[in-house]
Amino acid sequence: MTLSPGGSLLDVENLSVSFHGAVAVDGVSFSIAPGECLALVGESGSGKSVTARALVGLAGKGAKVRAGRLVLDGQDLRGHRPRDWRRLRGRRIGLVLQDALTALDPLRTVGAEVAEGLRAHRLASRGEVAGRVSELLGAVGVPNPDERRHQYPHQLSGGLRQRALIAGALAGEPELLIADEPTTALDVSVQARILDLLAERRAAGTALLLISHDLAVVARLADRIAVMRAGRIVELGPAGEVLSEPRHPYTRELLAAVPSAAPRPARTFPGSALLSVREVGKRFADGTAALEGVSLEVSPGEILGLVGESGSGKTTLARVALGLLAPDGGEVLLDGEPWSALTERERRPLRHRVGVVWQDPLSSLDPRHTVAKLIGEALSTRHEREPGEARRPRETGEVLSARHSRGIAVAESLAMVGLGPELASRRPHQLSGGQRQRVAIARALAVRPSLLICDEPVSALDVSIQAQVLDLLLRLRDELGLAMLFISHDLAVIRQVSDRVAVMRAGRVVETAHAADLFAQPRHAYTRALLQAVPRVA
Amino acid sequence: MSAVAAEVDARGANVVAGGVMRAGAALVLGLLVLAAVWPGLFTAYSPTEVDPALALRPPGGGHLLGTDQLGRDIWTRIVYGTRLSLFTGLAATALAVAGGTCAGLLAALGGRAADQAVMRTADVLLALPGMLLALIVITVLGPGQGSALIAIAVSEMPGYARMIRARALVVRRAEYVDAAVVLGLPHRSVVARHILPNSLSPLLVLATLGTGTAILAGSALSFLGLGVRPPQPEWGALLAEGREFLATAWWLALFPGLAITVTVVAVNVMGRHLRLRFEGRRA
Amino acid sequence: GGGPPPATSAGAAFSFALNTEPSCLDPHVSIADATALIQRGVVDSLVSQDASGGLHPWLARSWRISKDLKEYTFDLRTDVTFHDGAKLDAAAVKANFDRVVARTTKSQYANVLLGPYRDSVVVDEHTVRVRFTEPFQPFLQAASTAYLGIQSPKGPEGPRCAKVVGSGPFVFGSYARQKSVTLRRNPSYRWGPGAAPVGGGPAHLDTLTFRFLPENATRLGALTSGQVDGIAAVPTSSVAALQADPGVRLVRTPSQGAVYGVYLNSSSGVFKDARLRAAFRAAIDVDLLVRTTHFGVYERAWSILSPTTPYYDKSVENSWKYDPEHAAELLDEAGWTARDAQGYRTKGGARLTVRWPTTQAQESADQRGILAQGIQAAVRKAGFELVRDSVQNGQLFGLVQDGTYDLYDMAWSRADPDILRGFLHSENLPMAGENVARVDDPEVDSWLTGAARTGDEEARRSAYAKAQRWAVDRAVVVPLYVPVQLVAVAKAVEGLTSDPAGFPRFDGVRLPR
Amino acid sequence: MTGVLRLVAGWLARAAGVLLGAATLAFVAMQLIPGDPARAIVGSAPATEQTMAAIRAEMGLDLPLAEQYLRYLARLARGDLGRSFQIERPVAEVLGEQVWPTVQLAVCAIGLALAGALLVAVLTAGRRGRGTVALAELVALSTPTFWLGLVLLSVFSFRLGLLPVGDGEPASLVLPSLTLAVPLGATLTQVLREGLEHALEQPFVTTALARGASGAAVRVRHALRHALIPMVTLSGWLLGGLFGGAVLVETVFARQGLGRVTLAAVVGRDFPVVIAVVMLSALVFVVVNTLVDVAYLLIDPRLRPA
Ligand SMILES: Nc1ncnc2c1ncn2[C@@H]1O[C@H](COP(=O)(O)OP(=O)(O)OP(=O)(O)O)[C@@H](O)[C@H]1O
Ligand SMILES: Nc1ncnc2c1ncn2[C@@H]1O[C@H](COP(=O)(O)OP(=O)(O)OP(=O)(O)O)[C@@H](O)[C@H]1O
Ligand SMILES: [Mg+2]
Ligand SMILES: [Mg+2]
Repeated sequence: MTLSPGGSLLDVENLSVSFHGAVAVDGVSFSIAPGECLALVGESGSGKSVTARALVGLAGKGAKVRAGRLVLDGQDLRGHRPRDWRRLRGRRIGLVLQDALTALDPLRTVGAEVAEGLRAHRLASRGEVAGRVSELLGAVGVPNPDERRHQYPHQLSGGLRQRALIAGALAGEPELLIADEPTTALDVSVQARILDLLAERRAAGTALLLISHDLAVVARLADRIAVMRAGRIVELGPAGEVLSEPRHPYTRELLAAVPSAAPRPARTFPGSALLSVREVGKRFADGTAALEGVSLEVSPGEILGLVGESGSGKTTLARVALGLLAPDGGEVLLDGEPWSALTERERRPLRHRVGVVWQDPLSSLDPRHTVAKLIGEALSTRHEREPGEARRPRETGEVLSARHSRGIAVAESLAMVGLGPELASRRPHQLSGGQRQRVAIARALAVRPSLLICDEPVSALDVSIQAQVLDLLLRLRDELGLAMLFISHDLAVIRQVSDRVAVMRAGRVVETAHAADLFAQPRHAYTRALLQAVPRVA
Repeated sequence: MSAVAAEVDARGANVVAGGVMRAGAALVLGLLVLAAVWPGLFTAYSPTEVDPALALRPPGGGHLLGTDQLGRDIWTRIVYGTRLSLFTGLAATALAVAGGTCAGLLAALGGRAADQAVMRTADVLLALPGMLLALIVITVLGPGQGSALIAIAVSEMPGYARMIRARALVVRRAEYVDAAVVLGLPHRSVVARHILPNSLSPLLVLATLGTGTAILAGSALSFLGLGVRPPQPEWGALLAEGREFLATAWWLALFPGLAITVTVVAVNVMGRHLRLRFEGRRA
Repeated sequence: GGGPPPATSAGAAFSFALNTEPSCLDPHVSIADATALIQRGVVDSLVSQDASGGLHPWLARSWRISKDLKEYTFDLRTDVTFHDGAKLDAAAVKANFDRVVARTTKSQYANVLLGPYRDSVVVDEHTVRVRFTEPFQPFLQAASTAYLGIQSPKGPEGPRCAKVVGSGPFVFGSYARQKSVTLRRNPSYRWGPGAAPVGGGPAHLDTLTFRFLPENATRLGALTSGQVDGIAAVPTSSVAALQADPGVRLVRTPSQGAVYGVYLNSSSGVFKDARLRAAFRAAIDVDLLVRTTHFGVYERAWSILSPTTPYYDKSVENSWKYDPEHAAELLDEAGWTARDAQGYRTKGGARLTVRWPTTQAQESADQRGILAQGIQAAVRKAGFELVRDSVQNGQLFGLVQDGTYDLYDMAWSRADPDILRGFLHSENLPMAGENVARVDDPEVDSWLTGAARTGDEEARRSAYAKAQRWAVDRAVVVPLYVPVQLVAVAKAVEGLTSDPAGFPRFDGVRLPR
Repeated sequence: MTGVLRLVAGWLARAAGVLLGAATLAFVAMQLIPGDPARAIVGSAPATEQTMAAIRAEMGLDLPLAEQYLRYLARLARGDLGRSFQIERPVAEVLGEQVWPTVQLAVCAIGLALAGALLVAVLTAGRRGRGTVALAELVALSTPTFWLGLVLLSVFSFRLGLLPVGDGEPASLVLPSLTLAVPLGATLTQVLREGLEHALEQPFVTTALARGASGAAVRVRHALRHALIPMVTLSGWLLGGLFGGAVLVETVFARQGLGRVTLAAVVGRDFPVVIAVVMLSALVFVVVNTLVDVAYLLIDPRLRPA
């Protein structure tokens, strides 16, 4: 499996890591040449981060690390003592941890964090440190580095924090930089800038181990790609080959999951709008104007995609449309009738017409209840509405005891989202991410809504599961004739599902168009910028 | 293959120790509950029967832990005291949790005015040391077991109220609560099924630890002569009686003190365990 | 007359630990024993009393008592100077007694000692006449106590209750609450009572410090580790240990006055019935209980008066005894025949419950709480439910005034049998005095009034004997033990004496170096 | 700058609120006491109905409740705490004498507890054997203060005669402050260590290690600051614990101090003293809490006003 190009910087053979007997990394072998970029991709939990951390001796508490060969530039790292590791870290191998939000100490200035590597390896005298830090920050594209270095992480945007983190890793001028999911938490546009920065470093001769779960992200940068699954590397080869002629079925699956299908054919939806949002404004108590004069319409059976960068007001709009948040101005109509203007008491009998699916399935399911109870609760509101129908299973028409019929109804709901009845007795934390989101969808559908509002329903999920859930939603749309307001920051996802797309920025809808038109001829400058930043496979 | 780095897992070692400790704590608590319910199971003597002829026997012989000044068996008095000490701790905590929950939910869900009223009151109560609050309550109600119980409950209540409120505010904004609202569930079922249980469960874990504190507080009040009254064999009261004899009959003050310590340690071990488990699951 | 000043060791400092701290240090105001104990060295009295009850001149060189016992005329010494420089004269004495009875003084005890006080008359510069509205025999003895000690007419500066200016061998120095009171030697003292050990001259000690150490263990530890030279209120449980300690000497002085006993409310509740009172008393094995709780240090008591009090009636001894069968008979006879599930006797469905309210302070003193628990257990066997509620001082007083109690315990030291008047005379029902047994019997009243109005020894003896006998026959009291003032001092301490009430006196104390 | 002003204004408002609340609480408590307040003032002394009426008039007990309340607040605002019923002296004086010994005790105890906690926590956080240390701490904080005091007293003072009892000499401060410090220190150690261990598991620590920082540097430069936050948060609790401990320790060791004065006042229902202690505690709380807020700002830049 291993390709061994001449003169490699790092050679790993048969690396295994286990935690209390649980194997996280299982016999991984690869090598990296100077100035090369090796990408490590794979689904969540496949062992990417553990592999990366094992390379600097920080595999984690309780980790047992074994390797047949672990050589950095001719030096065997096996048997390194803590002091040896310390000398190597930051100086020869730099590591950028997965989450820039928590990887910087919130109580220390950015400057102090970046300087840590300089101090630890005595690379700058006391007087030189400040200058070097500014230089480093400038080099990774932080504007005004002399001011920024006195700031604390919370005063920096996500992109700047990620840059500061990279600056800290580069302080010791390591030959190898390991970047663990450097762009996951970021907007597409910021993502692109970070990837550019890494490309620069590689061009300057730094070898790069780039880790991501997203094939599209690594496609831009990687010379070679290693695909990991369940602790093993299932495929390793030059980037072009892996992307165009994947050999392993898992790689093919990963590639297939990357949403690239053409936008849906334009359909027209006659009749009056199901949901109309009219000139809605919302300002929060702290003065944030989250929504300003937003207008949208969703027709029955239509999927309206809503995109926009983080903080543009998408979730706020969803909450207003759901009647969870009262707008300051404008109004929301449901089927031509007042909706946002109603009191909660008046709205309650109508609530079954609108369902919701949130981003994080775990936090949208009460952790204390079983699946059966969660769905049963939703069913119960329907039973109150349609008492006769509920007791009668579809096939037989026979009237059953309440409890029995409830069990059957729950099983039916689960079946609709492709889950077996055996899950009914589990609690949310006993389910996988995909299963959880399916349960959340089943619950939303149990009340038979005509409109489903989905706020980033797939962004917490792995690519492969993402595709399954999207398929499910589309199928349900076709079967049940659901209308959807579909929110995502991921243009590829939006493109795959939407009939029409609305683009939000800073609380305003800047453009609304049919999906095909929007992706072919974006009119608004912001939309164009968004589209350009999207990473693409090959 | 050779080991590159093998870090010793301190946590693993702890888990073993934790298991042993937990088993010990569970055993102690089990015995305590048994002693509280059927004290007769552990001793043949009466806790209040006086026999001056047997006064101040040292430990050993027929009297495992010796006898007190009126010839009462110390072991028996401690066994019978279990009920009083545990009862004070549990009842005071239950009272504090119940009151704190009502106040906290009122503050979190009852609108601005209720929130202000409840929280400002809680602020004032939290500003005063628990012991001082307890003493004020006793100034009002006079000494006695009932007042000691209420005094401890009052001094712990504001803390619980504040916790419940904070938690309820978080839970109220949780997506699963929004989801329940969107389903069209009536307000009271949203509160009863989702907000209350999820706000309460972390509190119940903390209440276990609170019970330990309450037992200590109860025995302190008895020691000061403000709580359970002799001849009731409450542990703090036994200690108060025994301290006269520190120099001459050490067993009078030693064993009740040990009983308190062992009980509170056991309660704390269990409480911590529950907390770890709870927080572990949430994380 | 003053003797020659004895040689004193320079810088001699003596510290003595007390178990209680009085809330007020002014003996005119306070009722506390500790106040009298501390101020005995600071204030002098008109007369002094010796251990056998004899009365001697002190600030008064001599006195005359009118036939009707209503007027006492004192001839004062002319050479006495208060610590603030004021001279002792008749006006000063008058000012003192007037102050005691003034409402603003809020006297708790000294006014009671003055009884039916009418006024004082300045006869001449050094002659004062104290007049009463009724014959009042106990006055001289009362005048010998520190409570009626003569303070400077100028009075102290600063807060009341904190400092006292007298003419005694010690000058009030400083006071730190919850910590200590310090007295200094009065070098110009010449007018001590003739009987006093120093022969009337100044004290030996330079400073005398009273420390307040309420915890028994702490107080004992302070003595055995040498941090203080002496302690009061040695707990009976430690007597044996202290006796074995070669560095310590134990001084025991039986108190005069009323013994420690439980009084039964004979005017309401179940104890209105004399049979129930007798049954209650017979159910208690006082001998065994006192021996156990006090390790044989205290003697059991038979009468209200302690054996060393003048006119103690020895014939009451062994006139009653522990007899559970007799108790049962009496209870059956009185109709309390049934028993309930807990084993308490009942009559007509009502349980035989008696209430004995107490305060925390009362209970923690001198093992009284333990003793009460012993009584509780003993009478339980006879079928009484004895309920001890812990109440606060004010409440207790309210209960006593309203008569809503069945039992009340106390002891009272005073070296005069007139104390019986307080306990048994109807004019002293709790509103005004300490007749907590609520005895209201004209015959008893006449004995006690008569005794107070006559100077005739025999008449007094027989009247007091009858009263003591009556109290025992009617079982209005269960006398428990005879309190003993237990003081322990370091072996080296010499010259410690005690006053008739049993309290230590320090004017003769010497610390040989 | 306005941010800072707003912050200070907030502190002052909170202080005023807590003090007013404490005063009101004390007033309400006084009204709740069953029976006649005049009776309680007289205490155990015999008194006629006239005396009682005079006292009522003197104390304003015969006025309407609202007026009593306002007068009471006005008196407190003037700093007039009234006279103790029991001791018949101005309350301010009575408390004034007792503050210093309690402060001495508290300062020594906190010092001991903090020093011990810092030492033990930093040395044991995340290391082997901390299970045993943790058990010892658990036992320490589960031990009743009064019992610990008695045991120490009987061993060191009585048996071994090493340390004096009562107060006066500085040496007599050793055992009481130790008694008070043991449970306090044990709790602080646990909180501190938990904070340290939590901080040591944070990604920023891994980042620091990945830059080549040493273990000790990480402990001191990163983790300790984070661990201080929960400690500082605890100071309110610490204060409460100190007071409760002082009541018991002063009783057991027969020391002068506020704790014992309070206890005596409670037993004797000496309201003016109880009220004064309540106000004093509230004041101390307010001051300490403001200091805590300042400490937060120093430790955590995220909380600083923009
Ligand atoms: N400190 C640890 N203790 C125990 N198990 C661990 C530890 N760190 C990681 N694991 C386990 O090792 C496996 C691999 O984890 P790793 O973090 O490498 O996944 P990943 O591929 O980086 O996933 P993601 O894309 O979610 O970051 C997972 O099952 C994880 O639960
Ligand atoms: N409860 C709130 N109080 C104050 N400001 C809020 C609140 N909720 C949201 N905001 C602010 O309103 C703006 C819009 O937030 P919103 O959550 O709608 O964004 P979003 O488009 O959903 O972003 P994301 O993609 O990150 O989910 C943001 O600036 C946010 O900080
Ligand atoms: Mg990872
Ligand atoms: Mg959002």
